[in-house]
Amino acid sequence: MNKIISMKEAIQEFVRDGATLAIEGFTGLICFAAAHEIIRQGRRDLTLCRMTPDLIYDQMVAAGTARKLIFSYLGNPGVGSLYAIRRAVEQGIPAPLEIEEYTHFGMIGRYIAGAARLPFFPLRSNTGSDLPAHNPAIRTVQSPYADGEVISVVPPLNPDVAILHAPRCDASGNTQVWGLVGMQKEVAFAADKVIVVVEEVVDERIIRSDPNRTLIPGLIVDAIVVEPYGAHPSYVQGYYDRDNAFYLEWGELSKDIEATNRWLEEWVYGVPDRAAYLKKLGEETLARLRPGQAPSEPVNYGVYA
Amino acid sequence: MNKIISMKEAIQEFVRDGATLAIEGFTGLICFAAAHEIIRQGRRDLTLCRMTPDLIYDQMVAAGTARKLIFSYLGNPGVGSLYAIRRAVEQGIPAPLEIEEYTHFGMIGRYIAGAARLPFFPLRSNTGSDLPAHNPAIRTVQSPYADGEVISVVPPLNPDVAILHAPRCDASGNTQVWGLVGMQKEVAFAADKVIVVVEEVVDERIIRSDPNRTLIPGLIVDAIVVEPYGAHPSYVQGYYDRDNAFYLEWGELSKDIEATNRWLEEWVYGVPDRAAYLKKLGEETLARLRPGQAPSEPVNYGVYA
Amino acid sequence: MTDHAYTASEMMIAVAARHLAGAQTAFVGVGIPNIACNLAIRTTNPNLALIYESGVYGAQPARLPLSIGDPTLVSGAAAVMPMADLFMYYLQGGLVDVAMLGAAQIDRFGNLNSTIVGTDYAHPKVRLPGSGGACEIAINARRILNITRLSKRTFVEKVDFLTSPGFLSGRAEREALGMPGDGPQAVITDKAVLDFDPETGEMRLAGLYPGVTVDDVRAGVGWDLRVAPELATVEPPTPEELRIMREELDPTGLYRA
Amino acid sequence: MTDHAYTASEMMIAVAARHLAGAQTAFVGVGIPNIACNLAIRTTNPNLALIYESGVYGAQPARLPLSIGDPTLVSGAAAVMPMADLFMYYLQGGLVDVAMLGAAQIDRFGNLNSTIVGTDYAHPKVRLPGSGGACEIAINARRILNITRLSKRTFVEKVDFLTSPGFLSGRAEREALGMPGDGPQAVITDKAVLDFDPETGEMRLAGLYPGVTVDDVRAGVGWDLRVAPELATVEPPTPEELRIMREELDPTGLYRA
Repeated sequence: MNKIISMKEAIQEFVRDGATLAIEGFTGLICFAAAHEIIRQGRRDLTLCRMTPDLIYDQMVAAGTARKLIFSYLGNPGVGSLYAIRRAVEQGIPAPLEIEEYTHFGMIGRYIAGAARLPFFPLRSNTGSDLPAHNPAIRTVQSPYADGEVISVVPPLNPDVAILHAPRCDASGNTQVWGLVGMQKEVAFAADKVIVVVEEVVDERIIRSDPNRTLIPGLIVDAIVVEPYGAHPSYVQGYYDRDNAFYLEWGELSKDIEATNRWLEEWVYGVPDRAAYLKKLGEETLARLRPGQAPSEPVNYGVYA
Repeated sequence: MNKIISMKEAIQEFVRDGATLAIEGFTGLICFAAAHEIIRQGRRDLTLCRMTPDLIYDQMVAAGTARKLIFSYLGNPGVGSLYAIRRAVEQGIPAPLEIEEYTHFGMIGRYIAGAARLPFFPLRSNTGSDLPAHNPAIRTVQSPYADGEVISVVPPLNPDVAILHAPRCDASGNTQVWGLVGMQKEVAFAADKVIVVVEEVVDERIIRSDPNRTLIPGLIVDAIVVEPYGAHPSYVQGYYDRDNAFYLEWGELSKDIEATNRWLEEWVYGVPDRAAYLKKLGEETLARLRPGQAPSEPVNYGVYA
Repeated sequence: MTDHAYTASEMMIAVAARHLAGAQTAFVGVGIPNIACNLAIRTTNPNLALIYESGVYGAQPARLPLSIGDPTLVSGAAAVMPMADLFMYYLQGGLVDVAMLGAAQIDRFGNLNSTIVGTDYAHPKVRLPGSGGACEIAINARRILNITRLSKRTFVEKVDFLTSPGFLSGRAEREALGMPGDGPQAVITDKAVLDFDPETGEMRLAGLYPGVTVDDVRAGVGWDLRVAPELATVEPPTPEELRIMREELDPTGLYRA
Repeated sequence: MTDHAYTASEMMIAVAARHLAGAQTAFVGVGIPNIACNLAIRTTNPNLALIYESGVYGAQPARLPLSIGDPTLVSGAAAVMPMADLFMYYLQGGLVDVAMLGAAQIDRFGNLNSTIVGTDYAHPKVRLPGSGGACEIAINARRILNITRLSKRTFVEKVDFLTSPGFLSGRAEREALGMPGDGPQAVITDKAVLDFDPETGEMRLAGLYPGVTVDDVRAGVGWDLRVAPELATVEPPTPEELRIMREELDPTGLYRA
């Protein structure tokens, strides 16, 4: 069975209106290519899950794809606010946005519980905070051991679809990640359907030369999309840098609703696919983002015949 | 601060009579060198924790070091029984051995809870089994969510000392593992003191060339012992093979208490340290166990300056 | 032994391999289950993915492993992971279709004992290995195959110690506890295949091996074994199955006896 | 600015670095906390190990990172791990000695608000980023340093929304909840250092920067700020501290203003 399909096909087949969707990746490995295709295909009423909604969900909310946001940190990392999401939350523009808010560790616990089919995950957080009063899904459990401690718990989160960017996988979807691995593994196991978007598909032999580096097994991967630079303006360790200039630029332009819409018009609706986006971005920008070589030292797995 | 000390010093300083000790490693990375030194130093009344007590604890129990065993699978993997432990449990020879028994997942949950300072860890196991009736530490918690499901829980396990074998670390104790990683990470974080025993100490530059491969940070490592072949007759992926012949041999000789004691006399008490053990084992055996080369393909981390 | 003769082990392996048809993943131990999985990959189920308790997915072993932690399972595998991931995300996460379990005792409702012989836990007649991962496998894997030779010592009305739940006192009890897996599917023995009544969950004789009678089977079972309404005859290993086992999977005959 | 002059930011960074003396590990964000940690490594605490929320231990960044997820933090680090490990084993596991937190509001007992301005959660005047990891950091890290400029908008008697617990209504309440960390230790501002009464947990003026009066500080605090019995004067940045900041840590002056 060939799992490798185009981004257009992947979004058409797996992301339905009203779906609960997680495009994860902490600072890096954020699949903007998928978000832009979802916007182009006009998806509506999505429930968007991410620890850090980042620019990717700011753009998706600005484009009207979302009904609800499940998150733990609503900022433009290192820059400031996410203005499109703030407009939706504060003023209902372009539409009201329901929010369900956790702490980082709370979101992590939700993904772990979802991946491990646990009814809840216990964690030392939330206690003393006002958050549980505004989110009834954050509850407590009493320890059955001597101290009888009361500990905070969060419920499982099982997205309908997870879209996860990664540097490389083989044709079966065995996916390897280095650099910040964030919550990619836990989200993949928690989701019903998994789309892996990679910089490159490599020979199975390369993946199998280092099985400890495989983070997501092909077993749970439903589709593979090959989309080089698909995480821009976020980054892929060793492939390209974070486009910090764009994060700063978005921090300014997104303050203005017209400028935001013009940007979407030009960079999302105005291009048919990622290849066209990259062409428009230009080789100069891509060259600026290309890092030098810092190869890992190999290890010996040994031949045991 | 120099963390690199001899095995003799490490055991003298960190393993006290009556201590709760975990020498972990699933099939591979089992530090027999440490066990033999503990036997030689005459430690008594230890509480020994391991998912699979394996030959290492069979030998330690035969030598009278243990008061109690916390475990989940009491077998000689692929071979049969652990006869010394059976003698202790069934007949109190050489001394009665208290046992505290879990399932594999139960032991894993205990280490995770210990490492994460959780009062308990929930898991879908134990239900319907007779084990909870014989181990009051296995309890239940009711989910505070809609289904009100009752789920099994286990309490944290925090050994006083963990001794963990690994292929390599740097002088700070940043330790990298490939092959079966078992529970090495969770045990390390759960223990008060951590001794890492490695095949080789490598330059910090090698470790830092591949930070995703670091399983145990130097931050929690109290001592480093350099002991090549220190896991024999278990194995270290890429360094040497499991000595299956010895596992089979022990399966026979350990049936007889005299033969067991003779073996201890010859191979543990009769040698001053691991170097002498290896010399006695002979180059022919070591050569037989040496695998061929199967190097991992390198990845690029990138220079971001 | 002529070319057409076969051993009880070979029959058990062939039957087990046929039971793996259609499964996406198998949770596998070494020995007979390992050979059965690899026979299935070469016959009934080329896409079967093997998951080892030691934390290996998609192994391509270069030799027959002695233990589930053999380094030959690691080299060239698709993924190697912490055991915590294996138990939490693969097994409890519901990704294991079939698991094969053995035991010292199995009872009328497929409950397994691998903990003690005798009824005094503190002073057992024989101390067995205990659960290992068997209890959570029995609870979480979609279906369980048992591979066990018939004997009244093994097939007992009630296990001395319930290590790994089958249907407990019957399907109703297992269902009431909401266990994720469907429980035992079949017991593959050296004389017959046993299955479980779809209503009650009681073990019953489902298929006889060539030349075996109902009484032969009952002689190895410690309770009054019922017979399924449609008692089948199980086909012996085909020449091709035998060839693969003998030439490729177990050339030294370690598991043939 | 002459050689001996220094900015408020430089003073805050120097003071924060001094507070890191003796810590084994710091949980660190970008910006001023990042520079403070790196100044500490070059002055008061050469062995300080940095832990980033993004899952990096022992980073050796080749450039000043814009975010805690900057790829320059990964290349050459001692360890990079899943965020689950970071939160479970490092933070909740008790391995973080000091963490630096900022907030839009901080109250009399060191409680922090980074969630909303206004009191209606569903319709906030300003929607702030929320907790991120701040709530669990405030609960689990051994001690918390706040780095915040004085202003009545920020230093409020009671936070609009309690995102991250300080001493709640006082030390007794925090202690009753059995939180692993000891809570806020100091608030480093642009005019003074504030600490917390060892009995009550109430914030108080502990040290004045050169040329600042008690009234100057009180003008930036939204309640009647108490003064510690022994009010210290905080030393300005040394020439060496200034040199390191200006030449090595922030050569472009991004965080000098």
